[in-house]
Amino acid sequence: MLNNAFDFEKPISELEQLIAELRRPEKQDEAKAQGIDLDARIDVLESELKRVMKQVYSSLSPWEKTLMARHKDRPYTLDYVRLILDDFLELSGDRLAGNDEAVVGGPARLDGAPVFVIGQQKARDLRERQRRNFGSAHAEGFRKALRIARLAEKFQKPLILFVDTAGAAADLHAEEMGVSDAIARNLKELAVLRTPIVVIVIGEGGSGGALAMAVGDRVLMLEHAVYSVISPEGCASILWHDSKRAGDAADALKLTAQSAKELGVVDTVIPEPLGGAHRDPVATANSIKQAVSKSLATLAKKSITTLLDERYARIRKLGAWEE
Amino acid sequence: MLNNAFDFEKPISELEQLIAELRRPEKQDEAKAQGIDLDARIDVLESELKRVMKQVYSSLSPWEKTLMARHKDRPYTLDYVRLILDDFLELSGDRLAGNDEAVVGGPARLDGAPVFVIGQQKARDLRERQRRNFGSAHAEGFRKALRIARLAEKFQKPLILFVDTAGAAADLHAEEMGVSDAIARNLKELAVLRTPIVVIVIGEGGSGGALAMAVGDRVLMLEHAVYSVISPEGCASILWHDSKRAGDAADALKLTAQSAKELGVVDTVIPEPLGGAHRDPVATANSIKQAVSKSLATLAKKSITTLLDERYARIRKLGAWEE
Amino acid sequence: MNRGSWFGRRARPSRTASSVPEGIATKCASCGEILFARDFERNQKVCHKCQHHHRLSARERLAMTVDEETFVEIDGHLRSTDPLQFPEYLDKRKRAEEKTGLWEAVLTGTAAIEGIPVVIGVADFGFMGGSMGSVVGERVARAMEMGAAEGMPVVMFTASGGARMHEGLLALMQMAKTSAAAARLDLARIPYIVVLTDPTTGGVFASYASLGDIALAEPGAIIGFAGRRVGNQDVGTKLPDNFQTSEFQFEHGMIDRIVPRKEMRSVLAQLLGLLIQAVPNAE
Amino acid sequence: MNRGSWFGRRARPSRTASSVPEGIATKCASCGEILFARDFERNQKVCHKCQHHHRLSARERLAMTVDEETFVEIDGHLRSTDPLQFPEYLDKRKRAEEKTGLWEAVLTGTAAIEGIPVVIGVADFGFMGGSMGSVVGERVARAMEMGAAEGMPVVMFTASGGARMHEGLLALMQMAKTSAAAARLDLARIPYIVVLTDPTTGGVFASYASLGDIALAEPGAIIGFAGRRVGNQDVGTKLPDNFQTSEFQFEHGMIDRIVPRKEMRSVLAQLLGLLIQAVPNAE
Ligand SMILES: [Zn+2]
Ligand SMILES: [Zn+2]
Repeated sequence: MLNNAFDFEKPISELEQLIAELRRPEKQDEAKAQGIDLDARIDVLESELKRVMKQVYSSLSPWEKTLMARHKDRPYTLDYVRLILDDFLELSGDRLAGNDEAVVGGPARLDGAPVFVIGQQKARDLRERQRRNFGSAHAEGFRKALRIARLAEKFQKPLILFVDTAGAAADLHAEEMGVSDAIARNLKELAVLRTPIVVIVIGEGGSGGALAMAVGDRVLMLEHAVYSVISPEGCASILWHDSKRAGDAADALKLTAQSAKELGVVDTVIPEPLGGAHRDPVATANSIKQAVSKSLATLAKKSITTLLDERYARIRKLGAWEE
Repeated sequence: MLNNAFDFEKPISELEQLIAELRRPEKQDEAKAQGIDLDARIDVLESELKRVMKQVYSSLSPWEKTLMARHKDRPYTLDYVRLILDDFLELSGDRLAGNDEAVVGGPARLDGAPVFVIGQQKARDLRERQRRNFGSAHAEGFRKALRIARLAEKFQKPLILFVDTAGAAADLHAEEMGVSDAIARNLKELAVLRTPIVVIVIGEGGSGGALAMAVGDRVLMLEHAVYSVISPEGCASILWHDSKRAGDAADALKLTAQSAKELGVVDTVIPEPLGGAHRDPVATANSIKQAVSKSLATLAKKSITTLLDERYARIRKLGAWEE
Repeated sequence: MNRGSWFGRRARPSRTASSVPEGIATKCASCGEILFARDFERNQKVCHKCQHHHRLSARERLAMTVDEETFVEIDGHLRSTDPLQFPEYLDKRKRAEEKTGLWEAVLTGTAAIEGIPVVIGVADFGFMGGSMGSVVGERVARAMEMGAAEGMPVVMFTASGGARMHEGLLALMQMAKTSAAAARLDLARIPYIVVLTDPTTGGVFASYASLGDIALAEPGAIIGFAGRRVGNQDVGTKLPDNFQTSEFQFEHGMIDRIVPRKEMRSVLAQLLGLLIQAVPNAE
Repeated sequence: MNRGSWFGRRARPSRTASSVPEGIATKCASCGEILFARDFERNQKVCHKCQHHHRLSARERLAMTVDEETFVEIDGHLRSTDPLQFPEYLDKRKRAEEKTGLWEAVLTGTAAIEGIPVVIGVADFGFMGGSMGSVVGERVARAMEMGAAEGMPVVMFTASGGARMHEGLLALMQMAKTSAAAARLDLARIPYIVVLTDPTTGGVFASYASLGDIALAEPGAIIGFAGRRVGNQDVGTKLPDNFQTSEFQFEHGMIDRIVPRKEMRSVLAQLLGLLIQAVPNAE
């Protein structure tokens, strides 16, 4: 059953409610008494539901994808870490000034093999959301990420990066602690970090704050995740001085996984279960795990020199221009 | 003439006052009128002055040296930078959180050849002393020093470190920003920094705060500078619960340049002009310059591998133990 | 890298060398002082009264920074496309081209500063707010690659509102591209000097503008991540008066020196001279 | 390094295994709870009521950390001298030796933690406040050099008031020595794990104790640079309640995890297992 349904999911939740209604014991008893074949009707409705769902979720608009990517039931980094990895041991602190809980990371095992994982971490309940600043990292968070990335390099373990943020923190403290410098430093250091890096955009890939933890050898992206230079709301305010036209801006920004793949920013779009990752986190996690394992297996065969040359070439070709 | 004379300098300042008195025009006229050979008397007094000075300054007690090292007219890092180097361009900031003015540094030229210089900076007037926290660096200062040291490494220029601090800052902000981590990081990184490093202890070498900028291939020390694990006052309070016994503690701590050389911590003691560096900053600067140039010339001939091996061996052998 | 055919080509002169036509006065954008064009130009567009450093076009900046006749544009042939078919993008770019006489928001090339050969990049805020799209990113990256390949120091004058929205994700990726190029430049031990000018914000400040070995800035320039407007929206936070200026960033350790415009050229020359000289301790 | 003759030697047992003789109770140093010796020992000297982690001797720490019978002391033959002929130093050291059954404030050796071979160092605060003189510095440095030479991870349990005043400048130099050894250990890519225990301050916190790849700490330990007394002297500064504790340092990014004593061994084993496994991407 669908919790927190969006407008575009109304036909789905109506069908789901109908089916649930028909499945109630009283309804079943009633039908039996009247000799009606309720199961057949439910079957019909269920195949209709499947049809509608396929139709709705395969033709989500960019704005609808944005809503999906921000869905509060959508699995977050630590959900996937728990589902995909074993033995995760969270590390903390930037060894400079603080411990930013908008970023989590540490060593873990993927099918027995040690890796390092780092991700941006949103949260559901209000207190945890505040503690994690809604997944928007300050300089301390980006610097923690870089510290852990360097441990991966030192110990020659592959690095997995989960991206899920509306963007970097943009408050006074962020500016005081040099959030721009921290983002830039990550972009620079990840580009030459001497270990394989696989990035997965799992939810919101918001601007520089997302990119600061999204430089790697392979960039994967969930089917309904978004990745954008600016939020649709921000874009709409700048373009039309009307943040309510976020839907139009989302169209213009081409922020879907499918567009990101066409633009060469993303290598692989990982399909989500029908209805989105939050409908089946375990299945989603399995898909991610398979894609990550496959990428790492390919990358493990490369020498560091080849790896870094290809990583550089991958970044270097991004963009559109005429010579 | 002696300004801000210490107790042990009283015989000197009395003689100096006497000589000054005899040199007054009225005295000269008076003597001439009376046919007295004042010049001869002045000559006698001056040679006596020289004798007394030699005696006093060659037999300073450790506590007297401590006072000399802290003398407010004693030249500070930037004084020597101005006197020894050309083209100094001060750099600022740790690229993390702040710009600590207790530490100064940047590129400059020594006899035309580019070098980098970093030092702890005390100050004379009250406002500047506050701005520079009396030469006691916070984490930001040590991190600025490391940033500049890494520029020296990147551009393969030798590094000159001036040490002059009562110790690292030990307040709430220092603790919040990880001053211990910053000191430790400098000790670690300077030990393997891939460029020649010459250290000069010019005034107070106070504990870990001094050491954090005193790791190098050669450690030079001015004749009346001090270098100690703890301030004499701090030591006296711990040992005898009486900070007024600082003199006894200074004796016990063996904190003079001469002792530091005997202990193998310092390679060369640079003589100061009679009466101390502040009596003739230019002459002191010249002595420092000669010693630094000589050290750098020797170090420049070594391969980086030899340099680092010898630097490590130099640090490794420090200490006293029986096997 | 193949840049043979255009390498020696001279860039065409700027169509609008100055916003103050000869013989006419303008008002200081900061203090309102009447500034006579000739004085204003002579004073490098710095207000003689309040020292406000007015924005410069890329051409103006080059003219007062590099040795006469030494600038040779590289990669001037690169042209933006409209990969997202973004609303109004082509129109806006056309207007920017006409206004600035440039094809893009940054000029890159080789030049000499007091005789020292450098690769130089100069942003032009007049061209769509100096925003970084594919061509800006590509030019900056190629300039850095040239510096690394030829062993020439790289100097970048920045002025930008950030990544160019109209190129979407591809604009964002220029942050990664320029930073990756900066990483390689760093590994090659080539000096990289950034000069932050008014304004440098967003994705440019959060990428190649923050990666200089040395960071200089003009006084009073707006320099920050999110722009003051965004910062101001924080609930209950009192912002310092100098929030997101050169001076604020200097206090917070992000800038080496704030250098008045009239000293910039000589400071750059001094710095370059100190960083490039012969190696005293080779491997 | 020549450590042949003493390498295989077993260290003598501690003379004072516990401050609470069998069968007698003691009071919790934090909450005053009466703690019966057997329970207290079984609970690893953690108060069952307030969870206060009481200090341990080096021998106690080893016993609850490494696999039984695996600890083999190295460099146990090193003896301090009195290079400064410092007042009362020899007497103090003699008393410390008698009290702790140790020759110095740190024990180093090889051992296994859940089967994983490590080089381990354990400080003993009971020996002159865990202060670092020449022998402590030398032992720590040699332990790290052994880790680098043998490819064994290094684990250091710290507890110290800082550098040992009585050895003057030579004590200070142990900060440089241990840090230089940590630098070489790092370059050799060997895991270096620090466990900060109560108290770790001064020159030890400002050298090898801060240089771990991973920093763990026991809860509620005093950890800081200058000691709370010094910090308190600041004029007009209100210190946070948890100033200079594990929790304060964790908040300020200096510690990876605060690990209760009863979990320390398994966390160490898990961590070591994650860091030492085979290399996936060789050059
Ligand atoms: Zn003005
Ligand atoms: Zn208790």
